[in-house]
Amino acid sequence: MTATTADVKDVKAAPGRSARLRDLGIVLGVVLIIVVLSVSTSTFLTTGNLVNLLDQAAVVGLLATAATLVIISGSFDLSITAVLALSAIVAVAVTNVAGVGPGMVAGVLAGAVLGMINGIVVVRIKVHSFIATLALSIIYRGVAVILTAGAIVYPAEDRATAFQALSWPTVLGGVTAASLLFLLVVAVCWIVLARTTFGRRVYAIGGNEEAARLSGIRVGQIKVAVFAISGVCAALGGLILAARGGSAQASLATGMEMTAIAAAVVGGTSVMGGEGAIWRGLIGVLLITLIGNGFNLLGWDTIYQQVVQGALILGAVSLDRLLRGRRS
Amino acid sequence: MTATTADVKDVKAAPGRSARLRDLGIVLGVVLIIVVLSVSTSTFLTTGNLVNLLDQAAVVGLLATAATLVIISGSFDLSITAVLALSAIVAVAVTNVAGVGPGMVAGVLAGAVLGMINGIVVVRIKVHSFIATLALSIIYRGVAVILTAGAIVYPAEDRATAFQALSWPTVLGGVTAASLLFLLVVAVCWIVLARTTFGRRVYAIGGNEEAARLSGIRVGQIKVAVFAISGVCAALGGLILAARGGSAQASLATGMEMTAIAAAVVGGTSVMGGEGAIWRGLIGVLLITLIGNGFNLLGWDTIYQQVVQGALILGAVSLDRLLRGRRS
Amino acid sequence: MRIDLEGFGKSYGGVPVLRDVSFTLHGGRVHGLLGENGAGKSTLLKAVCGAVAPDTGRILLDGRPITVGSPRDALRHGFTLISQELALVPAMTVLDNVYLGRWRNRLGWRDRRADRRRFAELTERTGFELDPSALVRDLPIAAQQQVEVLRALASGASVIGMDEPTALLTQNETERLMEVIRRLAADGAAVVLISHFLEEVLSVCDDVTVLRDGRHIRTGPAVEQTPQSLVGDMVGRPVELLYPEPRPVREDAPVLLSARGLRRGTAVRDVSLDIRAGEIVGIAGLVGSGRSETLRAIFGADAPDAGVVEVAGQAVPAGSPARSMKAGLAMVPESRKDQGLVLGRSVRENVALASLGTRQRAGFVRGGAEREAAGAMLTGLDVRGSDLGGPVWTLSGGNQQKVLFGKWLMDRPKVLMVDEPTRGVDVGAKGQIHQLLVELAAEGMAVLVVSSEVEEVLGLAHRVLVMRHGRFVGEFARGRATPEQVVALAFADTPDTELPEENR
Amino acid sequence: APGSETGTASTATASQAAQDAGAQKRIAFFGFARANAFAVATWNGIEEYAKANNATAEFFDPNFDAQTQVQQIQDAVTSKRFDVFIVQANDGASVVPALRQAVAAGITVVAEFTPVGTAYDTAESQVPGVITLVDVPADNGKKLGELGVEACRSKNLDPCKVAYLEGMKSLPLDNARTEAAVKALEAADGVELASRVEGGYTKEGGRKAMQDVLQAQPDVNVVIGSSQAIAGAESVVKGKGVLLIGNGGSRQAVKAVQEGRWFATYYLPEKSAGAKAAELGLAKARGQQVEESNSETLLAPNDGKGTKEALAGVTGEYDE
Ligand SMILES: Nc1ncnc2c1ncn2[C@@H]1O[C@H](COP(=O)(O)OP(=O)(O)OP(=O)(O)O)[C@@H](O)[C@H]1O
Ligand SMILES: Nc1ncnc2c1ncn2[C@@H]1O[C@H](COP(=O)(O)OP(=O)(O)OP(=O)(O)O)[C@@H](O)[C@H]1O
Ligand SMILES: O[C@@H]1[C@H](O)[C@H](O)CO[C@H]1O
Ligand SMILES: [Mg+2]
Ligand SMILES: [Mg+2]
Repeated sequence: MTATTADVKDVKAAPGRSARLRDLGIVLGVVLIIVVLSVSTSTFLTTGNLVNLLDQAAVVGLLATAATLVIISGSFDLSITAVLALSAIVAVAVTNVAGVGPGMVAGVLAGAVLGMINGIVVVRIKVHSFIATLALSIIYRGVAVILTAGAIVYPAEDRATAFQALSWPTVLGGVTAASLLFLLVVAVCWIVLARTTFGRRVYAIGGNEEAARLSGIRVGQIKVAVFAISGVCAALGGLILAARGGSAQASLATGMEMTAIAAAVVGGTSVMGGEGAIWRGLIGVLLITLIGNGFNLLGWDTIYQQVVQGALILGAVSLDRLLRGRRS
Repeated sequence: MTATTADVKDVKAAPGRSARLRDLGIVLGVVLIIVVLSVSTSTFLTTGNLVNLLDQAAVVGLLATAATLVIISGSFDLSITAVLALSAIVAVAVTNVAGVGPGMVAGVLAGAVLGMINGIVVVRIKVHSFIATLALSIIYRGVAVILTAGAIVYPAEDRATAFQALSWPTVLGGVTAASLLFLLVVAVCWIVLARTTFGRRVYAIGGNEEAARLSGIRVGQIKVAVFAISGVCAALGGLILAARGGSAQASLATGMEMTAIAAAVVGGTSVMGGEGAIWRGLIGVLLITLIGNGFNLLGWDTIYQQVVQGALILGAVSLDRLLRGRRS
Repeated sequence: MRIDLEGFGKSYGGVPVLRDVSFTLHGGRVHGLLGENGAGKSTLLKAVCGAVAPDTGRILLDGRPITVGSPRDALRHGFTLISQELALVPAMTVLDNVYLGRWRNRLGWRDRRADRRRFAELTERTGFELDPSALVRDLPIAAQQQVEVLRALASGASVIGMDEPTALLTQNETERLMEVIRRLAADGAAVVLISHFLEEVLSVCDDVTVLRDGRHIRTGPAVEQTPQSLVGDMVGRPVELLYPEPRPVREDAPVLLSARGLRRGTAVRDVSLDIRAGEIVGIAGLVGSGRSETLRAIFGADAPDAGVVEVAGQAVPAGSPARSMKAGLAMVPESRKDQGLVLGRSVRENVALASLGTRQRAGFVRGGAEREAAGAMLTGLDVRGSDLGGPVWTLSGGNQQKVLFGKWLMDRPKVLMVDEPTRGVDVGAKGQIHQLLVELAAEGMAVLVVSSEVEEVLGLAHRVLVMRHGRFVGEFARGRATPEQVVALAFADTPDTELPEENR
Repeated sequence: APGSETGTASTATASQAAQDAGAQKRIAFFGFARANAFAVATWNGIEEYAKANNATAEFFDPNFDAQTQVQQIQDAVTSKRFDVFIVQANDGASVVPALRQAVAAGITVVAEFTPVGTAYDTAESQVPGVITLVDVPADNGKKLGELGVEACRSKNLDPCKVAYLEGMKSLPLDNARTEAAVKALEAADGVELASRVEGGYTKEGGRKAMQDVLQAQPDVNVVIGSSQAIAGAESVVKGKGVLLIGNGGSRQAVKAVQEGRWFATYYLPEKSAGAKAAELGLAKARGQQVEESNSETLLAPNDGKGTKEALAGVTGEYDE
């Protein structure tokens, strides 16, 4: 009996620490870029720029958080930006009827409901989430067009200022309310995923849905909840965009879902599900935002921007991959 | 309790046949739409319209074929439309230097080479194909912008007509050369996938890469080949678009990769890999093209178009799902 | 406690796999469930535990009918299942898997420490030594099997179905599990045990039920049965239960497989071996002793850190299964689900997969030839159940194993390495596989067998190597060792002075 | 070769058109997207004009997708339900073959806003038989550049640092516009093009670009970009005395100029342009002679250069 134990012990020689460090390959990539930018520009490491960076990252960051969560649970949510647009429109409409507070609440509720619809379609009809959320996103954008007749919608004159509250800088060094909201949501999602049994269930479902089901986990309910959270994150993104622009429209944030998913995956969350972390999505967003920011600060010819952007993303991901090593 | 149970089973139909039939759920959906359109419009079932339909399906069809192949092999190729654009630009450039024939060949070769680069990055650096091809597609588009300086490029005056040959109608009832090329490529890919040892290996890798590797399949080589074929299909799509427009530009077919992937998946190819068929991709393309075509012919208020479109896609996929039944 | 199973029936695609099966389980008793591969054992147990929906059938718990629509329902009634195909979350830790979905929490917050405490008690009780923070996907498959067992125990269920839990365990782990089972029964639980090891069943079970072709054949006290009588019920005719005698190796037989100084990490530390044409060599050892890793290193599934492999005198390039196969090596891997089969593809495609090159014309698969060759192979191995065109995952576990085995015999290799070749295979078919291995050797193949069943290794091989800590620590010629001696050597807890520092 | 039959087809149509002049006509509008306020303004102009002139109109929504738009044009030819096409092309090069088909089928085609073809420096029709009412990108860019120079001069800034927020780097139309703007700026003495970044067509994009520009060039004097991007930039440069120039004539842009928050905007009355396109199309379909090549700036005050004086009394015709 001791022999088996010995086997286990001597083979598993302290992998913990080094594995942890190796997991941080992508962080290394981001740190490298930060160092380069700090050294080569005088403007990068200014409070102003950092406040900007955070503000720029807020909406994609919320969407990437949603994407990370859903991907970990083993699904895809391609509808996040459609949900974002529709929720923002709902928020404006309700603001006009009942005031800014109810408008915001209605926007968030709309996000939750649309997310639940996604979840229910995926769970009930068992259509793969990739295609289900794609079809639903077409529907949501269509509904948004119908609701607005294709026009831009605004909160009434007297409510316009309050409606834009999320875009205001706060006393915290000028960091915008949107940035704070973003950080808050990320913190909550991070903790929920890493520390609660709900979070564990999400990982279990993403890692092996059948095993989860056999262990009595209510797979359907958890999935619907995950999509609902995704919808709420998207709606919050919509509120921020609407606050910044002082308006909403059906085409809001078109195409940004791919950036968000890319950020999630760039950060190191596995598209196969069951692995990843919210902070990884954040790192991905940071990387993508940084590259754009750096380019603009450096004043390089924008004609090379895309090539460099793609190459940096590939480089960072490769570094991550190499450090983490392969698994068979 | 003895007799009843036994009876239930014997009543059921033979398994093989009904399983095959159940696989055709999505076909049923498409047939339904065709019947409805034939009955409710006088224009749908005209040669002209069918010729158009085929022509419209050609480029997405080529891309969906590429997507289906890559997805079956267990990967994703998000770079197909970037490859399409870059290949088309190469074709124009080489046409101007060396003539239309060499230009076309160069375009196809460019597609093959770009595809191989995709494959090599995925195989060597072991970055997940989703993110690798996304980053590479940004690079390819960037290269296209650099090559064209962001402008439209055309073949020289005297070669312009020949360059557009693919867009001409042929003697076969006015079906365009592009349509014929598309049908040819589909037929070849279909046969390769369904009948050759290469096809078998592709399915095996997509279904269980480790098992495939341990069965002596050279996984890396096959993957690179699959991406190369995907690149060639994309390049052919690029040649068709360039022929139609008589020019090429860096933004050609932006976003169409999602339509192509959607078509592949709508047709019933599993995003998990190892399952699916070229004809399924075709059915998906047909479905999506038909919905658009029908809408355009029927003259319904287009404000509802997106909602109906999304709903029809969801409906067809659900039908497919319900008929095929679930798998534990 | 009394559980009446009444009228269970299930068919797939119109083919019945369970026909009106009824019998009764009792709390405090261990109930063996026996039958050939594909007899319907797993299906029955899954139906009872809510994992599949039966077409007919109901459960009476102490006379009251209960509804079991899902695994969750089943758990609520105290039913749990250790499934034959491991159902674990590979990317999660052992601890997470053992308490999957039932983690201790305070208001939703995970209480990992409480789970660790529970885990310590559990391993204390079972004697299974597992690192709770190891990722399941890094564990050898036998250790994964132990995780499944722990999970079932952790659920605190009173009706526990165990579907071939010992198929992968070595003798001493099996014995520990048997003790655990006896204790569970003593505490009042009803345990259903599916196993193809008849001695094991007879030693631990109070009652046995035999299924054949989905039909209930008999239920009765185990003491009235012998292995022979059980086999008679299962197969419907008497069957020989002896190991076939391998033909002696010819004096002048050439060495077909030669490995020198193989090393890979800490799992394979210094392995050298020679196998001659016609020779069957067995490797015995404990879980994690490095047997599978040795086979993988020889085959090139993993690239070794050092060492050379030669087949028939020709060096084999390291680290490439494709090149190893070209040189004449073949390996039946230990995990059919992860390494062996493409579950979603058809039986025929799977059998043909490792030998596609031999039945092609200009790159095209010769369909007729393939159908014929695959059909012959599968008939020879007695694979039953579904048509060749159906996906391989619809086959019963034992039949899947036969498909896997068949895949590697389609091209006659020079050297055949088999890792747990009869895992989950029924007695009859097991005999056939043994017979086949002996015949293949007689035809001049070199055969290397790894099995956790010491009897199997001893019964088949000309020579048995015992492995410990990634090294061979002893060798027995045929007939020169008892199972007890082999196990003792595999266990010998001599301080291993050669262990490098960093591995302590 | 395709297109050669155009001549005969259009004469045949002309006589037929003469016959049913005065009969009800049907217009198909192929706009950028239903979810685009600019396209909806065009649509409103078309619809109103059609209603008032014995015609019906339908909006085909490609949702910004160039290839979908091509299919819609093809299908509309097939459906034989329309006499007039008004095409606001997402990609001027892609729609050419489909428009040739339409012309060949005897349909009157008006290219609105986007030049159809591959030349972005002319209002001349590039497809035989197609009437144009376009905003020539090169002219547009030139005027933006000139407005930039005017802005510099208005404050006697020398040197004067200008930031240009480009549309999208991958769109040839945008690049043609940018090139012309840059040329006009660089031609002026004392004007320095300090920054060129992608600003895109959303407030979000403009805001982000502006934040970065300000970090790199804190002393920028003039910023030029799409009206949406400039609206986004405005919140970032508030109170910094930066002169803003937008490209686009939305109500918000016009109001910003009138209130002095922006220096100027390139103004086109888009709803009127829709009506004008309908007018041109219906007239031709009814057998009347119309001017083949038209620049949209004809409809605008001061050739589109929307300074405070030029825009006095003007309200924009769409929201953004
Ligand atoms: N999902 C399914 N679809 C079709 N056939 C199935 C399915 N599941 C099981 N079967 C068939 O049901 C029969 C009984 O299978 P089961 O797994 O119950 O056998 P078993 O007695 O457990 O065999 P083994 O000893 O090999 O594990 C087999 O013929 C198998 O092919
Ligand atoms: N209980 C355990 N916990 C964690 N890792 C283990 C354990 N046992 C073995 N290992 C791992 O297994 C590897 C060697 O196992 P291998 O699969 O070669 O053993 P084996 O003798 O074939 O046993 P098995 O019967 O499990 O196949 C070692 O590298 C080690 O990582
Ligand atoms: O600014 C204008 C518009 O607002 C329109 O959305 C498209 O073209 C741009 O030039
Ligand atoms: Mg079984
Ligand atoms: Mg092993």
